[in-house]
Amino acid sequence: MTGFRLDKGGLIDRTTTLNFSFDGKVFTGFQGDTLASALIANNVHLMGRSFKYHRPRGVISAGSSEPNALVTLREGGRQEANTRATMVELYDGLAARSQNRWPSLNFDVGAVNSLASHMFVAGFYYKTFMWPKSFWEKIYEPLIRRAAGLGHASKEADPDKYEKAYAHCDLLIIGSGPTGLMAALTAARAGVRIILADESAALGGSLLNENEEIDSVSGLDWALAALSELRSLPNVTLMPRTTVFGWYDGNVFGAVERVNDHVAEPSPYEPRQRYTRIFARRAVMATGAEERPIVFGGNDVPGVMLASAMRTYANRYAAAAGKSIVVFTNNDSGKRTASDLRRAGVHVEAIIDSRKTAHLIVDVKGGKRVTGVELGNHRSIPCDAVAMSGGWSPIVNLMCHRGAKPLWNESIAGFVPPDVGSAFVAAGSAAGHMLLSECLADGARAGTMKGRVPAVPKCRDERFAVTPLWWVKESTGKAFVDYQNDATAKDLPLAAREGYRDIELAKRYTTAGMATDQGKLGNVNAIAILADATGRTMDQVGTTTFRPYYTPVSFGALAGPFVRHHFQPVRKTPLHDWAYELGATFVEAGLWMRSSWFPMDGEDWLAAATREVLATRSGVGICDVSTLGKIDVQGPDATEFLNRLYCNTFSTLAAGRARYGLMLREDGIVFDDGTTSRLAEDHFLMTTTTANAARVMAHMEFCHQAHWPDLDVQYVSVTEQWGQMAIAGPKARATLQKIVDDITLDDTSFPYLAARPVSILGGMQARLFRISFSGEHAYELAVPADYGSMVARAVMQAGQEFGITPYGVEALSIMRIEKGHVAGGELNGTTTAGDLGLGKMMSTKKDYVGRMMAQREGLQDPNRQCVVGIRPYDPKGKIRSGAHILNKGDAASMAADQGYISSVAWSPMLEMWVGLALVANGRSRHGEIVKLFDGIRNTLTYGVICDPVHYDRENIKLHA
Amino acid sequence: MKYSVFSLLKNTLSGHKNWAPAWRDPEPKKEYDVIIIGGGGHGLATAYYLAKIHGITNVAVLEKSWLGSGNVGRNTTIIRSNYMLPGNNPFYEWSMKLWEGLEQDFNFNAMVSQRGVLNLCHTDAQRDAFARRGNAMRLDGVDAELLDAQGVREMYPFLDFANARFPIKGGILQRRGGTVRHDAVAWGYARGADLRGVDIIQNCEVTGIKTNSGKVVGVQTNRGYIACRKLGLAAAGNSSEVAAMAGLKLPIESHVLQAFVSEGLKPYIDGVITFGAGHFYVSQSDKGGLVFGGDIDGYNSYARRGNLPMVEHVIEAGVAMIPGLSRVRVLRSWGGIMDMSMDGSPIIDKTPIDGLYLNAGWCYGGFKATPASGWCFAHTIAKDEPHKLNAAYRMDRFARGHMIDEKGQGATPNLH
Amino acid sequence: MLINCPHCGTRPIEEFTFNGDASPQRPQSQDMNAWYDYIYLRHNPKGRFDEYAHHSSGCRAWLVVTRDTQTHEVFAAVTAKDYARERGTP
Amino acid sequence: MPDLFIRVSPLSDIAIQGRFGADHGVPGVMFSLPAPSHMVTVIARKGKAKALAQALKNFDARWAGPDQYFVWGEPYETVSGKLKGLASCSDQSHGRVVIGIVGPHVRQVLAKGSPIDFHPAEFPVGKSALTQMAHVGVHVTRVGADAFEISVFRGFSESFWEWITEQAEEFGYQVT
Ligand SMILES: Cc1cc2nc3c(=O)[nH]c(=O)nc-3n(C[C@H](O)[C@H](O)[C@H](O)COP(=O)(O)OP(=O)(O)OC[C@H]3O[C@@H](n4cnc5c(N)ncnc54)[C@H](O)[C@@H]3O)c2cc1C
Ligand SMILES: NC(=O)c1ccc[n+]([C@@H]2O[C@H](COP(=O)([O-])OP(=O)(O)OC[C@H]3O[C@@H](n4cnc5c(N)ncnc54)[C@H](O)[C@@H]3O)[C@@H](O)[C@H]2O)c1
Ligand SMILES: Cc1cc2nc3c(=O)[nH]c(=O)nc-3n(C[C@H](O)[C@H](O)[C@H](O)COP(=O)(O)O)c2cc1C
Ligand SMILES: [Zn+2]
Repeated sequence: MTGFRLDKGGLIDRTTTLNFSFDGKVFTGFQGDTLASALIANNVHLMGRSFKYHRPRGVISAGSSEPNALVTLREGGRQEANTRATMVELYDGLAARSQNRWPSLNFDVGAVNSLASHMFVAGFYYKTFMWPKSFWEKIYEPLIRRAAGLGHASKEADPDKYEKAYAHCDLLIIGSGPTGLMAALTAARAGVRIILADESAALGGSLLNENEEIDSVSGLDWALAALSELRSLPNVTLMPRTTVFGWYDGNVFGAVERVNDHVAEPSPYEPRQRYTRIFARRAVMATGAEERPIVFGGNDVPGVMLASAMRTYANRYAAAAGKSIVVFTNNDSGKRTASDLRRAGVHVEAIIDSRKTAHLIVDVKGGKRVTGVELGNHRSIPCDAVAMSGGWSPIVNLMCHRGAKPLWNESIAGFVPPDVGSAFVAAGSAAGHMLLSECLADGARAGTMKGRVPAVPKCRDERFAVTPLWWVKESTGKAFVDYQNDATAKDLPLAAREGYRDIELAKRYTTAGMATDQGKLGNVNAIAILADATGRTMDQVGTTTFRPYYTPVSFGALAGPFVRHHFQPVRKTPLHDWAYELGATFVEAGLWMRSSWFPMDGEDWLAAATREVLATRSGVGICDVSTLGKIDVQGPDATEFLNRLYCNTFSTLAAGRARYGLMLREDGIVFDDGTTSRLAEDHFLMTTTTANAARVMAHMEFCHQAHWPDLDVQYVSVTEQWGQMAIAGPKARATLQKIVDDITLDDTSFPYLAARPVSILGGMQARLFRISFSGEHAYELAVPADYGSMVARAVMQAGQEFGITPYGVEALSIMRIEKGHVAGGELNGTTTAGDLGLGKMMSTKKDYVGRMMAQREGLQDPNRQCVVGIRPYDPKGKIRSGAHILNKGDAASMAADQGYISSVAWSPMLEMWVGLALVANGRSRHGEIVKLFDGIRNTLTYGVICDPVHYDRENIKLHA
Repeated sequence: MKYSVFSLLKNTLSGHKNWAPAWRDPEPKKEYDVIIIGGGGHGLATAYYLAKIHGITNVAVLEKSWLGSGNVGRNTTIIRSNYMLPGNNPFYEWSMKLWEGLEQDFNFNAMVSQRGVLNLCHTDAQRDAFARRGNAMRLDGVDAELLDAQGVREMYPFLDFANARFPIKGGILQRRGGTVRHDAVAWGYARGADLRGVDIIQNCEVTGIKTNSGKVVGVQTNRGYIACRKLGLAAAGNSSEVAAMAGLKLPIESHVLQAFVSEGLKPYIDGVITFGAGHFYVSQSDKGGLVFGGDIDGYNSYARRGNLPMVEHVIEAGVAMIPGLSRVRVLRSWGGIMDMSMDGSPIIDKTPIDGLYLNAGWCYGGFKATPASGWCFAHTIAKDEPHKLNAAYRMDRFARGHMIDEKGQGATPNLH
Repeated sequence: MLINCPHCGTRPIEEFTFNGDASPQRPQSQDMNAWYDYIYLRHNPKGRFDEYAHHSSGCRAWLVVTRDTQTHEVFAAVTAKDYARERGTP
Repeated sequence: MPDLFIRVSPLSDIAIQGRFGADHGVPGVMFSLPAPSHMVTVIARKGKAKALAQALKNFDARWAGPDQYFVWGEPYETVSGKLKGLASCSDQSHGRVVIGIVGPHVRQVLAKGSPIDFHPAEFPVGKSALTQMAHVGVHVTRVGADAFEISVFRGFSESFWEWITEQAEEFGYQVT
């Protein structure tokens, strides 16, 4: 063997050499390598530093349970921290950096922590850093925070795409080892729809890593044959590089496919990762078993690794972990390891099998690389790597995600999965079967949906027997249970001594099992040591709670394409194009984009809105009001339905007329308002506020279906069918007159609150409503949406001679405040009809939603805050929404609070700031001078309470 | 044993063999003056203040599982006192004041960290609401600042200012808000209460409440009957279940709220940020994990786990707020059972049953309340009448129509 | 969690909006206590539970879903209309 | 109503014809915008569900909820006239935008948005469903072995178009 790359064997493509770098140093590897295997082949073992003591750490595993070999990959928006070197497929140009060290991995100042390590025991933080008080936030905590953490995350946006998807199958098989493959073959041949998912880059599971024999061919060849058969079947979906991260209610599984992490940059058309929700009728957990470390002195020195990992590096990656190996085991896999390594030409110095000798490893020599081991009998053996096997733990995680706890099985010395019913079953080593023949048989059983289980191929079995050895107590060196979090064997008895005896408390006190590997390697050892320290059995101690995610999942995958401006869909009105042409500034209103103001050369929003108001009130303005919810309500019982929904009466509304309606919640608080028009005897058009449109619809559906299922009423949202524009101002009528066909818009033929179909522009069927939010003589014109912009342009044309001006929601809101009309600021989910000055609307003659609870004392209390107008005491002064109102003489305190300002506007008509406020017993306080407390903006001014209607109280303009 | 630099050194030298247990593991006595159901933050704090302030030490805290296994041990650790409606701020501000002296008070480092809580706003209406709230805070003597977009950008330049679906218009900042190490709160109060003679009894589930002619006389537990003169319920998510044992029906629904932690990272987010255009809040733990959460799943639940739709909502909002999170990985998610009340505000009150007291309805805001809740509940139990700080949290407010509904959602618990 | 909508077939909860306990019934009477109970008080059981669910991203029918609040197992789903007709007025 | 006036689809200047995304030879899917026609929401009156279903046999009616349909191709006036007394009708011709999608990868594209299992055994030709994709409510009908028609609220159509075409990029798509 030259160097540490074996001359032959392995599933690597030696014809494709890849260059990569680690901490700036350049190396080469082969296609098929992982970053870890390539580094090992280059004799690099020091790959990281531990969390607390910053101890040098090397790779322990060959898979997703890796706690130590965490690196940072890529740059800028693609920078990704804490990536397991064991799961990174090597690609040309890969640049990896080590973490949690300063200034360098080789020389890390943080390592001084290990000098004080005798003090840094579990729970140490809770007992100190309390004096002097101020020091915690200023000194201690910043230090701790800087020392803690692993890699650095990027603060730039990720240039790559992510996708979400759903998948459906009769049988989901998680894990593609012999068990999974056998299950897949069985089910696929029976013709059911299956998905076979495996987190590894290549399907085949342990058959890719071990020397097995099935059907008198190598395990590998058997797997490849099985896979090509599966690939040929239409009812089979194979998902390599796909981690099933969680099991959820309804047999829904969450999975993430690393579509393009094995290349430097994804194609622009493909996602980096894809998150899939798999709906499985049945699922098989064929996730295999995890080898455990043994807890002994120096078990974290680079060069100490799991025996199965060392075999995998040799067999699958043709990489030798060392030149001279000591094997430390408590089970039969020692022999297998030795023979595999010898076959690979690696010298095995000694096999220390705890079942055969009392002289165990008490310490491992070497700092950044193993140089030898020391046994209990003080004999030391030189070596450059140690293969350890503390037994095997079935990978039960997924099956425990919905609360069931695994059970201890003495004979395999591991926790086996609970029975969670037939929709999700465990098979193979995940179910505790450690022999290949059992795995194949179990896989076939699990893959059989109905009928008898087919025969399975013959195979060679490796013996499996284990005698637990958890912790070499005589260890002289530090013995780690949780590598990444630096939890040592001694921490657990200490936690128990201090009262943290429950495994959950011990976990939190020592942080064992809380690192990025979630204790895949360490938890069972921790449980055993705690059991020993507290004289309990494994079952009595039990496991901590298994939770998603089986391995950590990127935010990007779970967010999918819904990021940045795609976070939520954009909703545009039928008049959007028209407003856009006129240079409107748009504002988000829920999902809608609404035209907010129409700036002319250099105007700011206030100047523009002011001009729009003046033009509207003196001439005519046009505004897009399409976002108001519109609900078509029809049927013989439509009237009755509306009578029950609104607090005021609709049965008395004549066809062709509109009426303002107020809806309460069942608890008596105001829910929503809007005008509803009667188009025909049994046909109404209800309008809602923009904000509540969806909620009102759901409310109607609820009331109808859950309370009054026998009402003969039908309703559907027609919001999107109509482009609707308000045309307001003294010249509104004249403007409209020019576009309506054969109808004169005078007060007799089209009076205030008329609501009728009209024909416009020579034949377009539209609807016209004479209603007003602005307080002007105004109309709302509704036209089929695809004509919206066109009609708006036509109205502009018609109004040109009157100087028609487009106005946006800012001007709209100024005008409604001038008129004292309530809106969002006042309809805030805590106000009653009385508070809004609409108490008279509440009918006493009928039942309606909210009627009873509105009668509660607290909702009738005369001292409730109700809507008033508010103005600055100094007419030139300013008032602001959110300011609180205090009695003139009172000092600032909540006890003296009288209410607050809910809406304000600069009134172009009054040329001063005016607003609406909610003030205790306000209606009887018009004219009172009050203090306006706006401490958050450091102002304290005076204001005058007044009638909410600031402008045209007599409604002369409305009826003009 | 008092925790100090000296005790730490002393024990280090003796190989940490001599640390005394943080609390005893006593057998239940036959009878107690006061029994508290629930060994969570509120129950333990109540016992602590009963002993410390009211000198009532013949007290037992009965916890059905392990100490702090409930919401105190699974929350996102945010503390603040930034409320809007009368009655709330004085209570939460008192809680904040207690937090500020807590560690010295109970001699346990709970890592109280006033890193600042920033709520973002994305519309003018939201800004106005923040102004109203901020002024209410100022009127109550609580610190509050209104930031414009620039002010936010200076604190957190890596939020999405460039390409957001809902632009950040500003925010409201309470600098004295922050985070506290959740488990340590339970442990600190437990240790403090234990030192003062309180029996903390784990793995002791209350299965029945015994009353005699309208008065509480004791509780049935899986460890036998225990008599008491007064009984305080602090069972959070299980409040309805426990109250039902005394024949009470509460204005509460139980819902699951999920929380999340990312892989450990070097310092990334200094304070607490909450998003205003989707439900998302985040801070970074001293260990380096980003601790974050969002809304409850929405369906009634007693299972301490949620489902994927809310996971996606939360993470979509997270990346919308901080695009750089895209490549960060979420490590673990879990759930806790929220006692969602009908107006989003809590209840600390006597009940129609003599000697029975109720502490419930915390929704997802009860961790920050822990000290004041314990303090007020202890007072209410000891004096048999509410303190003025919890005077607004009466049970009859719903019947009388005096709801404290900060969100204006009405009697719809899953919207609070 | 999957719900079998009588109109749409099996759909995941992301298509539904929940609205709590379905057992309280809107009182016909004017009795304030009955109303207070209906609006504010909940049995909030641990276990089997009838719950209003709106298929808001599907057929828009309100359903009553019978579900275990501890295991989240879904036993049945009927339309709110049938549920209401079934039990009649109080 | 006869279209005297030119209807402007919100996608008119966004759905550009041509070939986009990856190029693996034949496009994975093809998108089309079926010419704007008529669509009427039809909801059965109480007790008239069966009669309505019967009457609708002579229409292109697609299930759209309990006792509710979208009737395609005939104007509101005609439909409501013919169904008088049986159903309440509301014109949605302008309220919804229809997108046609066809091709070998159509199921994969739809699976990126909707939780519905579109396997032919579960979702045969002629079946309609209401569901959501990318936070948008959609009505989907299978009109062929690998052909579907999807309609969304007009206001969302632009966002939805951006999303669904992006989902097709990996297969390559054609807009006709
Ligand atoms: C995910 C999540 C995030 C949160 N985030 C925050 C936040 O950021 N800020 C904030 O202020 N609040 C937050 N909260 C809310 C806060 O955690 C709770 O309101 C608060 O902890 C409840 O009080 P507690 O600590 O006493 O409850 P718990 O810790 O739940 O205590 C109740 C105890 O009662 C026990 N019990 C129940 N029934 C019985 C019985 N029959 N017999 C004996 N014992 C019983 C339970 O086992 C439990 O230990 C969050 C909650 C969750 C779940
Ligand atoms: N040497 C020993 O002592 C020993 C001990 C135990 C097992 N074994 C052998 O190991 C083999 C076990 O076969 P098997 O098929 O049961 O398991 P396996 O280990 O061969 O395959 C399990 C597969 O599941 C995948 N996986 C695990 N969790 C996953 C997740 N959440 N998402 C996606 N993929 C996931 C893994 O990547 C792996 O490829 C048998 O041959 C058995 O004899 C040997
Ligand atoms: C503030 C906070 C920080 C956490 N940090 C971690 C962590 O770093 N690693 C970890 O594995 N779990 C962490 N957790 C989650 C806990 O492991 C555990 O999941 C949670 O307390 C709920 O308990 P349960 O999962 O046992 O039910 C954290 C929890 C909280 C509340
Ligand atoms: Zn449905």
